[in-house]
Parts: sequence; structure tokens; C-alpha cells
Amino acid sequence: MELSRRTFLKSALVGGAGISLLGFDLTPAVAQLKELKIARATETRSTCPYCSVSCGVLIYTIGDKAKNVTPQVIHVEGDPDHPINRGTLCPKGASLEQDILNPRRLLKPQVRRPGSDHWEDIAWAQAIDEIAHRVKKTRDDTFIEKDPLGRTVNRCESMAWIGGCTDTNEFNYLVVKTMRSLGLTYIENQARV
Amino acid sequence: MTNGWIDIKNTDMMLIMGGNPAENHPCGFKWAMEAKRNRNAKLIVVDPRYTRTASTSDLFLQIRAGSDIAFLGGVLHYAIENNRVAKEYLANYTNAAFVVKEGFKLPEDGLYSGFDAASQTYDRSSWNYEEGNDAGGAAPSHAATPAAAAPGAPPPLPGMPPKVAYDFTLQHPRCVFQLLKQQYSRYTPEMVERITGIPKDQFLKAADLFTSVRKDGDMKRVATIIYAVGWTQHTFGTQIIRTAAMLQLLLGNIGRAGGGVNALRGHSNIQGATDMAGVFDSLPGYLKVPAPTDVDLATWLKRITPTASKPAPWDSFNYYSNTPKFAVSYLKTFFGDAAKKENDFAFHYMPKVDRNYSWTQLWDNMYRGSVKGMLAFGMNGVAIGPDSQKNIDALKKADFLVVGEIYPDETSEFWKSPGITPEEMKTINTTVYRLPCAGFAEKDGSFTNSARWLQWKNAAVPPPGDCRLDQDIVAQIFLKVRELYQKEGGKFPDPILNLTWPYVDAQHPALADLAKEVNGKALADLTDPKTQVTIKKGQQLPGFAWLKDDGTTSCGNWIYSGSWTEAGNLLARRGTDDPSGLGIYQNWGWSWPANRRVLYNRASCDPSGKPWDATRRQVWWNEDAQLWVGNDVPDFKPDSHPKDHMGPFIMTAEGVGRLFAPLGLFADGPFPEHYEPIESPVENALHPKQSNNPVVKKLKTAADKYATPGDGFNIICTTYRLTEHYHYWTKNNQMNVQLIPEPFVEIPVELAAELGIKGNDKVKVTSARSYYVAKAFVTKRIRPMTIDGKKVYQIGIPIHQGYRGIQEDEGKDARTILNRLTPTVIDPNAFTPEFKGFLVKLEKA
Amino acid sequence: MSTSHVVSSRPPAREPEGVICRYTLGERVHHWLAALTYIYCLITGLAFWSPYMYWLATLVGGGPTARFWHPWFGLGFTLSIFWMYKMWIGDMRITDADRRWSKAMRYYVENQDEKLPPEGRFNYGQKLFFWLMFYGVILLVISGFGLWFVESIPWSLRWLRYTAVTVHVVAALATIAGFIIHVYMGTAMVRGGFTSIIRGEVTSTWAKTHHRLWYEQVTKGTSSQK
Amino acid sequence: MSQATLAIKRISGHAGPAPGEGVERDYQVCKLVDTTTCIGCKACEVACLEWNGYEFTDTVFDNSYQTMPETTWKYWNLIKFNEHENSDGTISLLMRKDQCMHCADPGCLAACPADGAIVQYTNGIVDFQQQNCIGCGYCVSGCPFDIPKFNPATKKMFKCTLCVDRVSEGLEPACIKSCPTGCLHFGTKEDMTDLAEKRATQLRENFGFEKAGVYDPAGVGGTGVIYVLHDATNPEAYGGLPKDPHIPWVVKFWKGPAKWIGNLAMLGGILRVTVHYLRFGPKIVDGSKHENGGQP
Repeated sequence: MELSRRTFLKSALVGGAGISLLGFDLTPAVAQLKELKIARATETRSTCPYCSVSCGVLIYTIGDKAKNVTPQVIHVEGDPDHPINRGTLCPKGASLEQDILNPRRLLKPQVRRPGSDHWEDIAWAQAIDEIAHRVKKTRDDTFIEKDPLGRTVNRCESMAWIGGCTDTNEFNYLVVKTMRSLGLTYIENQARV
Repeated sequence: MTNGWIDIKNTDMMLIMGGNPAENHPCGFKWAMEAKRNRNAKLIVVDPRYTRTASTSDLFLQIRAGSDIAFLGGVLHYAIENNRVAKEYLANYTNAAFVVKEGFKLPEDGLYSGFDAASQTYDRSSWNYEEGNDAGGAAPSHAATPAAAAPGAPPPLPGMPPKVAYDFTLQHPRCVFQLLKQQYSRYTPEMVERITGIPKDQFLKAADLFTSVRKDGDMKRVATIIYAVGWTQHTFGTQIIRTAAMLQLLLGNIGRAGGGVNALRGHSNIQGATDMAGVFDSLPGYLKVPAPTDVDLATWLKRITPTASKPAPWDSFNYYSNTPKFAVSYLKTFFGDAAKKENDFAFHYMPKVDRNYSWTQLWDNMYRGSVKGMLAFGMNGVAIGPDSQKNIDALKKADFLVVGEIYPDETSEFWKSPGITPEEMKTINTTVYRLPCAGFAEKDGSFTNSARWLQWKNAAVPPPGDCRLDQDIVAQIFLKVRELYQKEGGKFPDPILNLTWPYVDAQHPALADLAKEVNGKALADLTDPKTQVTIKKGQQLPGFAWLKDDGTTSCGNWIYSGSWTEAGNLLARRGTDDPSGLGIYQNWGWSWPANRRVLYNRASCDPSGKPWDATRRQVWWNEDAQLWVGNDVPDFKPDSHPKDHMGPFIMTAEGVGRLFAPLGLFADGPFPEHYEPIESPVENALHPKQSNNPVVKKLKTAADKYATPGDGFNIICTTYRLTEHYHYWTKNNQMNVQLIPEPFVEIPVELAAELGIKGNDKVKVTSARSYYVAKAFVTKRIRPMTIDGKKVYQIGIPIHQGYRGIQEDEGKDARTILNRLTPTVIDPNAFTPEFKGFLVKLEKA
Repeated sequence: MSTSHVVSSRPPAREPEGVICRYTLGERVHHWLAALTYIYCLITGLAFWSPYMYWLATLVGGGPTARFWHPWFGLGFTLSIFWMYKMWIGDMRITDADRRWSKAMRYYVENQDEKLPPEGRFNYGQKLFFWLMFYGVILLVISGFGLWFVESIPWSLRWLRYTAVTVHVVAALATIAGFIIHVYMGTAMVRGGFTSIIRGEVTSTWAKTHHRLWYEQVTKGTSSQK
Repeated sequence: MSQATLAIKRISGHAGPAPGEGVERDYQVCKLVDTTTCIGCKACEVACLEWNGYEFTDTVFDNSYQTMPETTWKYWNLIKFNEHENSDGTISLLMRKDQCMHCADPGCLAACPADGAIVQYTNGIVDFQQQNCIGCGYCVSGCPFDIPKFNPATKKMFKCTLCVDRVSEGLEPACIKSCPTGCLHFGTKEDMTDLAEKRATQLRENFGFEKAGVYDPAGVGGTGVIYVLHDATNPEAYGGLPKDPHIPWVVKFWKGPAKWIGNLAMLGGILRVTVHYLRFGPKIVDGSKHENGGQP
């Protein structure tokens, strides 16, 4: 009874001091600096796919390109060497990581059949086969060799190619090459609008 | 861009109009800020809205959407009246001194000479130079030549006189300068105010500031004009840009560091797509497509190869005289051994084009039922519009649609767009294939930026899931078609069967191989007779100067020739040296043509070959070497002595900048004239009887409706992008969606008050086509305007939303494709739809 | 009230002169609830108060734990004080006897208790302490909420944050002052006081000496009841 | 991280000096925000979020381009927009990047009771160490810029770190790197002050902004983020930048004099009762027999 209170306080104080004396540091650790997350990641130089400024971007991927690593993007930032953007990026360019790693990405070929209300999965080989047959049939059905004045025109006006804004020069070239050889006249691009 | 992104830092004066680079090209806009910081350059912004670009300006003027020619014409008038012109430049480097044919008439009544009302076309034969010699006084000590075609413009049609009548004193009443002066004498400050709504005093302030670079005849200072689709997306878009080019020629700003007319393209590679002829009316390198009248190769080449047309004392390089070499090399690349001299290099394989197959026509004809199939790769035609509902209705009539995409988009899901009932869905018989493509980080290849720089990029990761590289998909479809033709035969299979396919892995063509093919190679041993340098058969060509018209060279696109030589892939160069400090970066990537960074840079020197401004030396004549040398690659014949007076605009037949655009260059007039947008709240103050561009034709299906103020559509609506979003793409990106989560309509405070609309209220915007629902953004940044005495409001809507995106997915019935509202009329030259400045009604939803 | 102050039913203490129940079990429980919660708040509060006492937080489980429990213990303390208020409000009103006593408080301090006028169940000093704690806790709890949910105070009302800080500190210091005296008197100074709050009993002498009026009232009541 | 402690010159809630105080030479880092070239593009917002990798926020359009009303615990960098009407009736769109100011005399650190929860590095960066944070929110009261924000799930405070992970590796902060117009600049405090003053002079002399000036408030000892403003006399127009920020006097008093007054009072109380005991001793009712109030 007599001891009850003062004893408790005393032992607690001594205990606390004891913990300290025994090397238990009561001072919390400070300055746990975050590590640089891209320190040893692989850096790939690319060009922003958005506007026409052509900002250089650095895409950082996991691993050092060793065989047993599947690279995945962990960060994207501007290329400081690029003379135009000098490392800067706009809010679209700065979010490119979210474009590459986007849960909304389409991941498999699909087809929507006439009258259907849903997408169906389709194998690549079958999709390409079906498309090729449709292209050939449409071309064969509508190909114009001579116009009403009898002049050779060799064109196919019933199919169109519309190309996007982020197609590379080389892809555009391949498109022009293949589509013109099919005789297409409706070859248009984002460049028009 | 005639110049480049970095080059903007060299300027003293900027006029940004029809563009909003701070929001849409922020990283390029830094160079405008650098000019302000380092040169105290001034920035004038003219826009329907006070944009984020305007927030950094020294002078902002709110203009009525679609009245840009009136403004620029007013500045031209001001410059001439106040003698703020670059006289020597004007006389020597433009066609100011050229005498125009008798019979040419200026459009006081809204029409140039030669108009045929029935066909809505011009007979342009009177829009030509007079043939002859000196029609005025004595020639100036240095004579010069004309031409300001935008880069990539097609060569003019033949028909210009080889010897043009001239008056170097610019006094002849029919000389271009006098006609120009007369044309814009009507664009007085008072008239500018009536048309544009810009108060006279503000206009004069801007005109004075902009032309101040030529105050007191000074030639050292330079001004630039920067624009984007705010100019092109009009039924007179090309002519707005021409007005700007003319103003820059008048002020002597073309070809100079910190000058030029700079188009800011909206996408990473639509410059490349245009160069590579991803559009119906050209072949790679801006060669004109063959027409049915081109019965053989020779006829075609004769039609598309211009001949020099100049005053007798002057010289003209007329570089397009080499067109046959480009064209034949191109045919050889496509058809290889099947393209022989004997068969006109397989010229008959090429489809012949004699009408408009452009974007709106494509949808129109699909809507009418004649276009049965479409392959859309990375191109969201429904969202892009114009008149998205018409495009949806068109797709309902197609047999098949192949979409290559990385995200679900409006186009591939047109068949379940908002408003389509389950019953209607059953009646839509279009088969839609949606193929998962690779994103930018998964592909290599090159983009061409707005400044014509080609840069190679590298793939960082493989495509996810079952995605395939776009080039593989196209190759595989094509090879399958080819296989079918091989097996089954069919209509005219020759071009398909004979198309060259020299790729190591046929099903997976490497973009590097394609890039090499584009550059071109020797098909036989070639020797330059001058230097005796030899190129062995099979070697990459060092540049387009080596191209031949005899079938001994191949080249997929002559303007890209020199990009992947025996020295390797120049597109991937990363040299960061810039000894001149002008931001030229000769060793970074590669720029067409021939790695020149500023086009027409010969004009940066006076006629004697000395730079106008010694502190910004781009190129100059080296008398000792008898050569043009410099920090940039001279855009000129390197050994042409200044005394020969070769015009600096080597891509024109005249050799000079064109203040007056002769003959068939433009469909709607050799000088720009102000016309009202197709949907305008007012009549044309210059000529009310001819309010619109006379050659613009409206489409005629049931879907194509156009409004008039009489129908109650009296608010001007303009469309634009926000800096937080990219086109119809980043609505799939959580990061950007959080920056601007919802669609909105920017409404002036005064209009909102009139209609009882408060910020964040839902509003409905209705055009003659359709309606759009979004939140109201009530802002002080758009002010009411007085147009020709009438109070007019403008509103603005960003383009970025639709019905597929994080915020708009199925079940939300998002009526937020902006282009449901936009009209299907197009510019008669570039065929770009009039997205900017149409009429709407506004109400609380 | 008086019915609660019955004589303990426990067997008589060693000294037959008698023991008197000073605090019922319920009263003692509440006192110790208040005491323990207060002490917890005191320890943690002192830890937050000064870097030189931050080690106190370590004793009770570390800073975040201390920060987590401090407001809850504070609420517990508040509730026990409110309970005490309900229990003792009748005894805590300042009376004329208190006023007389207060004038002679010097004698109390100097242990000359014989010179003091008689007092009731609680003397003036105890009542002052009670009211100090009562009003103190009201201020502490109100300001405490401001500190607890500081991030939900909008920037425009930031003066509330500053007020909360000031009030909490001032109120806490005031209660600490009272607490020091209270503990000193309850343990060291007034012998018998500590036992009374533990066991609930005091001797008649003790009661007579320190709380004569109460003693008289209780014994009168007892005799009348028994 | 053994050397890292030497990079610390101030520690919150810490008894005794910080290990790095006055030990090593270091330069003060500083961000310069030139609001006259800010285009409100929000690249800095995105770069910040991308680098630090926090979750996205569901936002709502609110009649403005501004992403959200205020910074949050997981959104440290916010451009504040203001359609400002000038005296001549014209409009300016004022845009200012709001973030931690990294005050030389940080109110958050002064207010923080938790040992090591807030540190100031020798290069001037003020950084929260979440593992030491007790979530008390005192920093909120200490900050004159409304910067520290509370994560209710983890009960920790967060704010801009000035990309200490990048800066300590010799890189610039993510926001600085991204800024397209160069409105953001990074360097030593000395250089940034110099640059800012030059720019302000240029704005006054060449661009007609007679009131242009630099915002580097002395009330908090100067800041690690300084602004160039078109009108330095009206910083409030830039999304509520306080005109004369200082650590609230309440906090100063609380963490300064009040501490000593309180400690002395407490100590004095204990001393007084001790002296009292020694002087007067206990009150014993029943004589020496029953010290403890006559209890058995």
C-alpha cells in the first residue's frame, strides 16, 4: 500500500533510464533518404508521340537488359540532351508512363459480327485471313480500270485507309506502298484534319 | 515551319494567331519565352479567347473567330501605308515587281476575274504574269525573284511565261506590289474593327508593334508568325496562312533566323505523314498524283515539272525541274524490276486521281454507300468528325471496318454509340475487326516534327498481351491479299504481285529496312561527272542530288534522301553541338531537305550575299571559296554567285517569294480576301453579296445541315485543345483525366448572366447538326464583341471527350463528342474542315 | 446525498473511535479513472510539449501510439470529470463556510489547522481544484478537437487552429499546476487523504479535524439512521 | 545512411542540436518560379506525381482549369489559377505553382513535437520523415502557407520533399526538370535570387510591369522557393500567396517563451511543494502514532 504509487513511478523512471543505458536508442532515426528509383534502370531514348515538338523522352525499364529480366516501364522523363525540349515535358508527355502501362489497353484481336451487340475474340490468323478476303473481294467487285471516258485509271474507290497521327514515317511509307498498289484512292490521314 | 522550334529564340517579335502553343506545344513554346527573356522580344497574341498563351503576351487582342484575313490584311495595309516594308528584300526576293496580266481583276465585289457561278470555280488563266521585259524604269542594281510556297506545296501548273514582264521600281499599275497595295487599301483600321471586332486603337497598337521591326528601314530585327489549326480549319484557311506569308515577305522575315511563317503541327508525325503522302492528293515528297489525263509517264512528268518563269535579268534555280528523277526513282522503288523504261516504269500501276478523295468526301461517300470498307489505324474518325453523327451513320452502311488501336475508341464502337437501341444494333451489319496495336514505346522508327526534323526512336518494351506491331499487321494483311491474288487471280493483280518486298523477314518488315528503302540506293554503279565520286550498285545514296530518271536509282521519298546513307542512320544522330548559338544543331537527327534547318535561308542575306544581321549569321557568300557557306546548309545552289541574282526561293519556278500566287496554285484567288465562315452571324462587310468563299461547296446529303443567324443560331462557337489533354487519347489516362476530369463549355460572364447560367451548371449547345451537353465554365477570358455594330458572343469547347474514356464509358450516355456540332464544309485548297467558328444556340440543360 | 455517506459496513477498524466512509467505491473508481486518464494525457502531453520530455512517449509505446491514444484518453478524462461533476456538484458549490475558510487559508498552508474555521465535506481548496479541472477539461476537450482534426479546419478559419493551440496549452498548464498541488497534498501533505481515496475511509478524528461540518453532518445522519 | 545525418541542420522535437548543424559546408538549394512565364500547363503537377508515384485523385471540374482546390497529402504541387481583372479593365490569367516553400525558418519544424519527424537538411530542404511522424498535425498550425497535409489512412503528414532523393543524387527536382517554359529554375539560393532580381528588373524596364518584384518573404527567414511576380505588391492575387508570411505568433510563443514559462512554472510548482513539505511537513491528525491518517 505504501509503496503503491511512488514505487511505480520510481521503477518506471529507473526502467526508462535503464533502457537508455542499455543502448536502446529512444531517439528515432532520422534522415532515411529515399533511394533514387531509377539509379540502375535501363534507359531507352524515344520521342514523345503526342504533339509535333518531338520532345526526347527517356523511358526507364526494370533491369539491365539481362536475359532473365522482362523489362517493364518504371518511369519516363525528358531527355536533357534533346536540343528542343532539353529535358522538359508537358503534362501529356510527363504522363507517358501511364500511356504505356495503361489498364485500358486493348490486348487481343476482337470482332464484332453483323447485328451483334458484343465483341468476340478472334485469333490473329483468322482475323488477317478474313480481312484479306474482304479486301480482295471488295477490290475485285469494284475495281475501275477505265473511267467513262475510256482513260486508264486502275483505281479502287470502295475502300479507304485512314492513318493516324503517331504512325512512323516508315509505317506511313509501308501503308502508301501497299495501299497504292491495291489501287486505293481514299488514303487519308490525321494530317488532313 | 519554315524555321524551327529552337529558332524562335532568335526572334524580336512574335505574332501568335490561330494557335495556342503555350497549351498545345508547351515544350516548343519555351523558345518564345527564351526570346522574351534574352532578347526582350515582344509577343502579340490574337485569339478568340484569352488563352494561356495570351497570359504571357505583351499585347492580347480578342478577335472574332474566322476574321483573321481581315486582321492580317489590315496589318499589310498598315505596313505599306507607314512604309514599314523591307524594300530591298521585297524588290529582289519577291514577285512584287512582276507585272500581272491584263484582265486580272481584284475582288472588290468578292470575286476575282474568271468566276463561273454555275460550277463555283474560277477560270484562272487571267491570274498570271504578263510575258515581257522591263515594263517600268531601270532595274535596281541587284535584281531578285519571287515565291512563298509553304514547304511541301505542289509545284505550279505549267503555263507561266518563261520571261515575265517586270518593273523593278514597283510603280507599274499592274505590278504585283501595286495590286497588293490596292487589294488591301480596303482593309482600313475601321474596316478591321467592323469585321474582327477589335477596336481600332487596339488594332493600331498591334499593327504598329508588329511592323516596328521595320521601323526606319531597319533590316536587322526579325519578326515571326506562329500559327496552328486555328488558321487552317476554315473555309479560307490556306488563304489566312498565305496572308501571313505575304506579310512576312513584305517585312523581309522569311528565310531569316527568328523569322518565317511557322505552322505548329498538332501531332507527332503528321508532318511525316504529309511528307510520306498519307493523303490522297500527293505521292511521297509532294509529287502530284497522276490523273487520268496523264496518259503516260511523259505526260505526267511534263504536267508536274515546272519550268522557270522569271524576269530576264534574273536567274531561277527551279529545283522542281528535277521532278522526273524523283518520280522515276519512286516508281523503281515500288515496282523494282517490273518498272522498266519500256513500260514507262510501271506508271500504269499507279491509280489515277481526278477528283477530291479527301477526308470529308470519304465519309460522304461512305454515307452515300459507295465506300464499303475502311481500315483505320490509330485514327478515330468518329471523334474527329466533322459531324460525328454523320460518320457514325456512314459506318453503319459499310461492310467492314478494321480498326488498329491501342485503346477502345469511338470509331470501333460506333455500333454501340449513345442513342443506338438494341433493336437498331441488330440492323447494323458492319463487321468490325479491332486489332490491338503497339504503342509508341514498343516500336522504333522515325517521326518528323513540325520543324522537319526526322528523329529515330527506340523501342523500350515489347508490346503487351497479344498486341502486334502495326507494320507487321499491315504486312501480314497485304501478303495474305497477295497470296490470294497469286492463287486465285483477280482484277489487275500486277501492281500487287510486282510490289517490291525486299524485307528480311517478310511478315515482320523492320522499320530500319523501310527507312533505308525510303532513302534510296544505287541500282547501278553511278559516277558524279564533276567530282568523279562513284557509288557502287546497291549502296545507299548520299542524297537526292544523285537521283536519276533512267531507272538507275531507287528512292521512296526524295525529300528524305540523305537520311540513311552509307554513313548509317542519320536520323539517330545525337550531336549536341551548336557552334553558332542559333539553335541549328546540324548533327542532331536529320532535317529535310538535305539537313537544312531554316528554309529559304539564302534570304537571310542581302542581294550581295551578306547577312542582314551580322549577329545572326546563318549562311553567307564566301567570295574566296566562291561558295555559299554557313552554319546551316545553304538552301540554295551552292555556287550561284550573288551577281547572277538567282532567286532565294529555289523551290518556286520564279525563284522568288510569291506575293501574288499565279494560276492554279490556289482555288480561290491569287491574293487572300476576307470571306465569312460558312456559318457566320454577320454579312461580309467588304461585299455583303459575296459573304462566303465563292468556291466553297457545301455537301448535300440529308446529314449536311448549315445554320444561319436567322434560325436562332447566333453564338459563335470555336473548338480547341487543352494543355492537359492530347486529342482523343489521354481520356484513357488517369493522370490527365485527373487534371481536367470533365468536359466543359467556356462561356463569357455576360452571356452566362443573360441566360441565367452559373459556373458548373449543365448546358446544352446545339448546332444545325446536333447537340452537346457539358458543364459551364463561366469565364472573364472571353468578352462580348461588337461586330459591325452588332453584339456577338463567342463560346469555346475543348475537343477531348467522347463516349469512350475513363469518364465517358458505356452506361454514361456521354453526348460529348464535340464534333457532333461541327459542319462538313472544307477549305478549297487543303480540304480541311471548318472546325473553327460555326454557329450554335446555348441553353441551360 | 447524505445517504451515500453511510458508515462502512466493514468490520470495525482497530480503533473503535470509528472510521467514517469518506468516498464510496463508485467515487473512488471515478477518481482513479480520472487520475489515470489524466496521468496518461499528462505523460503524452508532456512528451509533445517539449523535446526534452519526448522520451516519455517512448515509455508509453512511442510517438504515434501516444498521439493515437492521447485524444481518446483525453475523452475518457473528460467523461470521468463530467461524471464527477454529476456526483459531486452538490458538495462542490462554494459556501459561506468556504469564504470564511479562504480568508484563513494561510493557517492551512502553515499547518495551523486549529485556527481554521470548520469546513464541509470538501474544503475551499479542493473545490477550487475541482472547478479548475472541470473548466480546464472543457477547454481542453474543445481545443483538443481542434488539434485532433486540425487538417479539417479550413485555411480561412486558421485562427481556430491558433486559438486551439493556445487554449490547450494554457488549460493544460493550469491543470498541471492544480495537479501538482493535488498530488502533493493527497500523498505527502495531508496524511490520511491518500488512504481515503484508496480505501474510502477516514478516522473520525481526521474527519473532525479537516471537515468538521461534514463530520457533524455525517455523524448526525448516522445516528439518526442507526 | 550514416553520413546522411550530417546533412541535417535542424530536427523537429529534438533535444539538443542536430548532428549536421555547423559541421559541413553546403549550398542552399532554391527553386525559382517565374510566374510571368508560367503557362499553367501543369507539367510540374504531373512530373511530381509521376516521380513520387502516389495514387491518382478523383477530381471534379469546378469552373476553373485548376486541378483541385488545394494541395493534398498525395498531390504536393498545384497550380493555382486566378482570372484577375486589372485596373485598366483587361484580364490577366495569373497562375502560380503552389508547393512547400522550404522556408529557411520552417514553421512546421518549429511546431512539430516528434523527434525527427521534420528535418531541415544543410542544403535547406525541409523534409518530412514519415516513419517518425506521429500525425499530430502541429505542423499544419506552424505553416503559414497551408502546406502539410494529413493522410488519414496512415496518420502521417506529407508534403513536397523538393525531390530530396533526386537532389541528393545531384539531379534537379522533377517539377523543375519538366517545366516547359523554364518558368521553373533550380540552383543555389544565391544564383536564383540573382536570376529573379534580374528578371524582375527586366520586367520593370522592358515589359512595363512597374510593380514586378521577387517574393522571398523575410518573415520566414526567406524561402527555398522564390517567385517573380508581375505585381509584387499584390501576392494575394496569385492564388492567395500571403503578403507577409511568418510563423504564427501563437506557434512562436507556444514553442518559444511559453515553453520556458510552462516548464519553469511546472518546475516551480514542484519546487514549491517540496519546500513546503520541508518547511511545514505533513498534516498529521492523530499525532505520531498513525502517520497515515490513523489507518492501520
